[in-house]
Amino acid sequence: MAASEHIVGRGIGNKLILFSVILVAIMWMLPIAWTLLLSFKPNSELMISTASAFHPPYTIKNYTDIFQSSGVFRWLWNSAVVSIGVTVGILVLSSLAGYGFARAEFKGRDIIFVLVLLGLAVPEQAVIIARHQMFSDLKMHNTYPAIILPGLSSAFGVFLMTQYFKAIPKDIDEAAMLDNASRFKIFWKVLLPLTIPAQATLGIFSFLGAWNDYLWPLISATKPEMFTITVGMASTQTNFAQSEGLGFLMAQAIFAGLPVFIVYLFFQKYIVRAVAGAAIN
Amino acid sequence: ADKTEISVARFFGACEADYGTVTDVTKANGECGIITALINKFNAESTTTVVKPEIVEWPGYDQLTARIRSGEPPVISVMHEAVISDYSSRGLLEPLDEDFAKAGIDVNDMTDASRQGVTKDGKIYAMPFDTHTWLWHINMNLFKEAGLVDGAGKPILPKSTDELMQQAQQFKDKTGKPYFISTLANETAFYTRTFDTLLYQQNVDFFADPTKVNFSAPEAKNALQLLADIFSKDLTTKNQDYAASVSAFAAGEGGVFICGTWLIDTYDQESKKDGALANGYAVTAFPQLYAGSPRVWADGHSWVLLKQDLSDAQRASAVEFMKFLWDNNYEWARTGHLPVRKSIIESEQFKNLPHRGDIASLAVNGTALPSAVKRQFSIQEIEGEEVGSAMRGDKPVEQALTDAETRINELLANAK
Amino acid sequence: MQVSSIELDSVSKRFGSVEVISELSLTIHSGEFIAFLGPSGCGKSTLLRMIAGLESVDGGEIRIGGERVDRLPPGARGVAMVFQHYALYPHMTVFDNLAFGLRNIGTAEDEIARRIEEAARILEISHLLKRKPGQLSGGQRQRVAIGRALVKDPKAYLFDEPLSNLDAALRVRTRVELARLHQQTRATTIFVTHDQVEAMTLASRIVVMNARKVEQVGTPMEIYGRPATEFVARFVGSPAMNFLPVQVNDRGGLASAVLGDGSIIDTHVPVAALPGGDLRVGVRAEAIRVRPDGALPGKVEVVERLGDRTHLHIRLMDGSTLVAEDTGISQVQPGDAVRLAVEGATAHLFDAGGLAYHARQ
Amino acid sequence: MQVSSIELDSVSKRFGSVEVISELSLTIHSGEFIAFLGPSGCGKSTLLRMIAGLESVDGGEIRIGGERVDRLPPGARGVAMVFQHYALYPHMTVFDNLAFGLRNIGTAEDEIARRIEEAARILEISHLLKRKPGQLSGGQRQRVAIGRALVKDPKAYLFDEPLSNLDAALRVRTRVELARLHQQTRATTIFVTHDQVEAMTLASRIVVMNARKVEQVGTPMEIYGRPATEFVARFVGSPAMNFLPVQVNDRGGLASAVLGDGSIIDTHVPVAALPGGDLRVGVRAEAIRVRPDGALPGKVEVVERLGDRTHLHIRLMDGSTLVAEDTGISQVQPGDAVRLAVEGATAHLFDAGGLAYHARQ
Amino acid sequence: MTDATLSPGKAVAAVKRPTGASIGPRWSNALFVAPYMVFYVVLLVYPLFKGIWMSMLESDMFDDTSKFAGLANYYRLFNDKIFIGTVWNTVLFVLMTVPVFVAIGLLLALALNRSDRTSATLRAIFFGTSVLSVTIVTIIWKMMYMPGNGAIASLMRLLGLEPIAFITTASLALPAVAITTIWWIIGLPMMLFLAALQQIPGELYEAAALDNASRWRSFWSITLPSIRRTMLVVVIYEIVAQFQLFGQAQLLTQGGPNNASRPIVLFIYEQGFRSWNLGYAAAASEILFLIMAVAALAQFFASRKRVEE
Ligand SMILES: Nc1ncnc2c1ncn2[C@@H]1O[C@H](COP(=O)(O)OP(=O)(O)OP(=O)(O)O)[C@@H](O)[C@H]1O
Ligand SMILES: Nc1ncnc2c1ncn2[C@@H]1O[C@H](COP(=O)(O)OP(=O)(O)OP(=O)(O)O)[C@@H](O)[C@H]1O
Ligand SMILES: [Mg+2]
Ligand SMILES: [Mg+2]
Repeated sequence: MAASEHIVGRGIGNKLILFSVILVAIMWMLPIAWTLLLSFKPNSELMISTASAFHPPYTIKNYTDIFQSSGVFRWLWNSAVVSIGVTVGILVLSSLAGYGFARAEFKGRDIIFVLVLLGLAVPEQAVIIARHQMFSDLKMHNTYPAIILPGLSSAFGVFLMTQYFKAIPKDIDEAAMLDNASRFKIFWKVLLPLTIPAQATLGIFSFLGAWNDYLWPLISATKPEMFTITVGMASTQTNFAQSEGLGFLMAQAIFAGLPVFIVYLFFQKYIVRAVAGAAIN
Repeated sequence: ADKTEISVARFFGACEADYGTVTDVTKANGECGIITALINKFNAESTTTVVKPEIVEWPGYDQLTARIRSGEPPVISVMHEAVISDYSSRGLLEPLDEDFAKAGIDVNDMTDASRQGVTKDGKIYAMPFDTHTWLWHINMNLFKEAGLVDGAGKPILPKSTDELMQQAQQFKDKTGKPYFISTLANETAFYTRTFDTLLYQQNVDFFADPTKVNFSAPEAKNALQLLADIFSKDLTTKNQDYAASVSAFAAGEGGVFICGTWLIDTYDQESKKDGALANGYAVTAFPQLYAGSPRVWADGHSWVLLKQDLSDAQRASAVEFMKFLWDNNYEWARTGHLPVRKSIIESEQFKNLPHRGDIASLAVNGTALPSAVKRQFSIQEIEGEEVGSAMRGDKPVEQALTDAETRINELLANAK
Repeated sequence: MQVSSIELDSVSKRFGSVEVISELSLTIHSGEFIAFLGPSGCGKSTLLRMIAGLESVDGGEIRIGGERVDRLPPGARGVAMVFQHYALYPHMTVFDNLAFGLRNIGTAEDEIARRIEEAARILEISHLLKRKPGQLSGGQRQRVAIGRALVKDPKAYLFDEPLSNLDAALRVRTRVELARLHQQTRATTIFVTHDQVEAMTLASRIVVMNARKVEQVGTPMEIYGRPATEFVARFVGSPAMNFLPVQVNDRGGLASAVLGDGSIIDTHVPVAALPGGDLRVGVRAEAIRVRPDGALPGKVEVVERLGDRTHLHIRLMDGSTLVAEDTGISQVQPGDAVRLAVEGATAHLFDAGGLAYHARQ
Repeated sequence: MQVSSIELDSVSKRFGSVEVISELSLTIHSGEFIAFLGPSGCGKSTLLRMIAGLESVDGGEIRIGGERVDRLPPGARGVAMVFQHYALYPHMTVFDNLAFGLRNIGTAEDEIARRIEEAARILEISHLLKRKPGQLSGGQRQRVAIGRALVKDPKAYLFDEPLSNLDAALRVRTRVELARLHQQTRATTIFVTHDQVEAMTLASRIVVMNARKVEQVGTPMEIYGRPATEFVARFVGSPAMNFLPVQVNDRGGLASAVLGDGSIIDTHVPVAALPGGDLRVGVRAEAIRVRPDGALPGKVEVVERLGDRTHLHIRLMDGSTLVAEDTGISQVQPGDAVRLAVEGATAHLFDAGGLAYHARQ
Repeated sequence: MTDATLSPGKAVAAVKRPTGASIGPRWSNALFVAPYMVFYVVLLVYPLFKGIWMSMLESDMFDDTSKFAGLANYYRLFNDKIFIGTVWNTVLFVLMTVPVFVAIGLLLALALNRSDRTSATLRAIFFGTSVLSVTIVTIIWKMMYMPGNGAIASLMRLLGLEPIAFITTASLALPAVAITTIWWIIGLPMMLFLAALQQIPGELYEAAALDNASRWRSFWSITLPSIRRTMLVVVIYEIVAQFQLFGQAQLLTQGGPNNASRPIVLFIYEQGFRSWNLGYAAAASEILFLIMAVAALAQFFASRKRVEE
């Protein structure tokens, strides 16, 4: 407990707790360590037994193979396009709508806002069949828009941004009104720059959500060249791959997990803040 | 000139890393290697067509469905013969009789099983690629240890269920290892295929009415009980998924691996190396345990042309590719699958492949469900689930059979 | 400079069913420094914001410089406002903060630069123009906020508790600066505060508000010296005025107040003006001194030493308490029995309704 | 009642590499009301929390009632603390808040009830015992927080700015109540504040802190009347003391200070004690009066009317400014030229290092 | 958008210079929410109603003729042992995971609610797995669970124990999916609890320390009551999230063995894309939606209660 850190007489207890958590954390990392270890083993050895993972020979062939062959690059690219598309889209729409719901009055606004909030209760799976039919009828599957657009209907971002805009002191808008700024100018020049922390939060959530989305891309992106990394990795997890190319599969998993993990390490501070912020709302 | 590009969806795994540039098919091994090399070869040789392979998850029908619905199916897809009718009956596949005639694919050269497999409502809807069946991979080194090898160096195999139990027990006593290695985990193929085989052997016609399954025969109970006994008496490895069982056999963890034709080549290669299978690999048709028939479960891979707005050039290219595969059917048979051309089965070249003599009978005895039965994949899935739960003792045998019946019949009742 | 008068003509405002301003009329002359003083929630900010156009007006009229403005958007009214929390644009530099409003009305950049330079010079923030608000101290932000108003050359300045965010020392300094600024510009200014010291020290006239209405409008000395009501008397001045119930006798036309214990305070309030009913005398602490010859006996309960003065909390014989003032070097201790002399000349009388009666001027 | 003395013996504290308390020694007598006074960040809270056991001590010793406590956990030290934000347990009723500490040491329930009843009576919160803190006003919470300390019958009370969260009026009232409470209980009390008025009015002795050290320890009148350093002189008293650079002449053993314009202030500071180098005279506003015969000419810039007094901000001939006091009914206007009389008896002299020199007592 | 389209310009005529925004409602303000509303209506509201309509049809994915069937699909669902099984599995899964998310999440948060570097690193470790996608997580855990060659099996053999066959034993498959899920996203509840803990004023703990409260007492009397609301949020959020179990089950166990780990969403997916029973799948979706809506409603009321408190 942060608060009791200084309190006299609590030191030893704190150390004990920390020590046990370190033990748990080591256990937590075991699966990844195991995967990493396997990824450096030749496939043929693993076909007989994974016990060989604990002794040489080790090889980086599994990784170099990725560069030669697999669709992983294309899938990573697709994931990047989709995730960025979703993120940008959500940021634009949610910022505009959040400002609207928080600050720009019009008749019926509050009712519409409640209706949007109800949308938070609709799980994607509940509309996935109908959505798939819609995009089929429009012949839009296997395109970036098809993978991106459904993500933009999420009410979460609007909710978050509305809360955030509401939390900005109203006197800033009022000062801008007295400064003769128009509605859009107040939004664009005065308030939007203040929401950058919220944009970061929402952006991170949206990006991770889109990057890791599975069900929708699974049924919408059915051409291998349109697979996202998530779907692509799923397509390689077959029995055949496990029996004959285990090391390669592990290398692919590590490799595919790397970009977003690096993003995570880079933005960790913001991500943590984002989650914490979400908790308080 | 520009070549016409056609997309070909297939499973069999990805192995561009090893075979990405191999065009000499004879240098390739295994399903993945051979199909990859075949396509490379085609692309290298064809002057008019480029095949763009699209590797999908096995069996990939969920995504194929979604893809057809999205209006952008691949031009050609690999498809199990068991599921062709589901697609053909909805007009999702192109009939190919005329194309084959034009291209010079002689349908009369097709084996009976494969020809039946791709013919629905009197039309041919696919180019058959192989027949694969259920058989026994045998670790001769362990068999020897268990005293189950005869003077001719052939494995001693059971001829009845009693013999089976007895020999399996003997094996276990002698080697300390289970007789069977089976894929009991994570997929249902083992259960369905083995159970079907045992029913065929007893001449049970459980799909007399293609809209209703019937497992009420006592023979069905016998067969299922046999599986349950094998399990409960620890005569098989347990809890292994496909990958685990494949490697378990290679590592010599049991005597018999009940699996498919496609592993023959893989294990044959293995037997040439040091290890548990060194000089000790044999393969045999599923031994006849009942006094009925030697029939055995079978299915086949085939290539279908999906209905869509195809240009003439594309269609021609598609047929050109199919013809190429037809011509190279022997190469595919090297995986262990049975060829679909009589001429190849009879050829010396094929017969000279390792172990092929031992399994030649399968080309005749391989049996599929009647093609009028819809939703065969789903049926097999349900059947496997129920058989599996009975075999593992999660459910009483009779309960499992009635459950399977109701579930399958309910499925068929709602299937269009 | 374009200074204007501001007239409120029976202005009303309700939030939902609650009326917060009711038929309020007030005229603010051109160049005046007016303070709205009152307790929290009495409607000061609301009234100010109505003038600025940040709240709609439910009834009545507002005129600035004679022009009716209550239907105009805030930007069109030509007033500038300084907010309690400054409301600086946090992501803009100080220069851009000052320039924003001018740019919005299309002022030429060189004119903007000129005006900002001038304002920055007056407010001594020239060296801060490149910083962002986050890099400024509270007092500096305060000045920037004022600067933002200054550059617009508005018809009137509106301040909503601009000092309440500053620490005590800075508040005092800024108060002095504001006074100086107003002396220089002579701009019409409305200043909202609930701190009577601020109102007293800054305003030329104070509007004391309570609940939905105006209690008194007057100069600081009128408010302090001749509070119109008990509310004003209690609200203005620290410590608060002492109130004691009294009987009144006529002593040569002036009221002589008799306390509960019989001691007498000779006020200068004309007896003729007084109504019947209960009356209380109101006396400020500085008019009550400890004297050996004082008429009023009491017991010291608490001694508050402020350095230059000492406040004595004294319990009278009848149990009521009052606060008297003594010098900084007072020797009085808690528990001492003392006698108090009350200066009757500055005493006021209040009737049951809280209305005040003062000595003739 | 178990009141104890508190001794700090060259106590030190560092946060990381920053030393916030350095070798500080102090003795607080049993029953004293001590205020720690100083600007924000000077280490007042840290010192208080070290006494309470909420911060560890890096060096030195703390003794309460003679027993060394600096290794004991907070609960074992027998002190009670009232926090700035009250730190009431929000989900417990007032009763349970008061009972929590007693229950933790296994006090019998009837004894707990008795003590709480007693404390509630003293603090007039008997009717609130069933409420939760969220349902109380600021002042009521304040009293509950004090009650929580009271029921424990501690060896000493520690208050960390307990009034700073209250509004002005309530602050004044609570101040008086605290004083009354201490008069009743006579418990050893340490009171942290940065408000000099609070410190002056409440404490029997004040510890003025600055940076990591104690500037002066003394009674309020010593601190106000004889500040040990320039820091104390500036920090205590409002408006702040006026400082003017002077030359000093000897006038019968006492220092006669000559201002820049030649006018003279006759201080009572013995000249013998003074060091060489630059000196400044320090005079409080109330010692500077407007008089027609005053020696010091100046021009009034700002007039601040406080009702009972008026502060005049005056610019002297040499450009320096000072604040003088006038009566509440002062007629002085901004811009007036005035002459000021400085009362030399209460003037102090300060050397270049900020050390003060006072009149002989 | 230019300024002109959005500023009402009512009083422009009266004053020469352009004026800014005014207070009060304006139709033009609706332009801010319009873009989002288009997506919302087209991609969420419309499919929702279309789904409800589809659930009342008997329709096949590739059959253009679908006929109205009323509530037949629902009737069939309630008699479908597999579907009931999936509902039960999903509920079981929720029961297995949510308490663990709360308990472990809170424990970790309590232990790591400190400001030193070690704690920051540990927080990063526990949260780090959450950024991996479900496919990678399942690949990793398959390697843990693999009956013969998996890490757990190897480890148990090393300890001389008979390996537990997690994903292949009916009774253990769902727990295996649950363990994977917990490993994957324990970071989120941990972070939510951390945020809540940081909201608790440190003074409260200090007051308790002065009140002689033990660590344990402080936890029960201060920490727990103070994070009640977050606890509720976490519980409801996790219930909603875990009810939507799909990827882990599909990739790790394919719903098996013997349907023991088949969740509702997998059922929907398979009915739709394997069995082509669109109406039936849509009906199952609506049941899921109903369950979710109840949970969301609970959340709404829970958060409202807080406001009133
Ligand atoms: N937007 C609003 N909706 C409803 N009631 C409001 C609103 N704004 C203010 N009020 C109410 O109107 C009354 C007057 O508020 P106002 O802000 O004008 O008071 P104030 O005198 O400025 O107080 P303070 O000194 O606390 O700033 C208060 O009772 C307040 O609760
Ligand atoms: N936990 C801490 N870690 C690091 N520095 C701290 C910590 N607590 C206090 N400090 C620093 O120690 C110094 C003294 O802090 P302290 O809180 O004692 O000041 P204070 O006199 O009580 O001020 P205030 O009047 O603002 O409460 C400050 O500079 C502060 O920044
Ligand atoms: Mg206000
Ligand atoms: Mg402090």
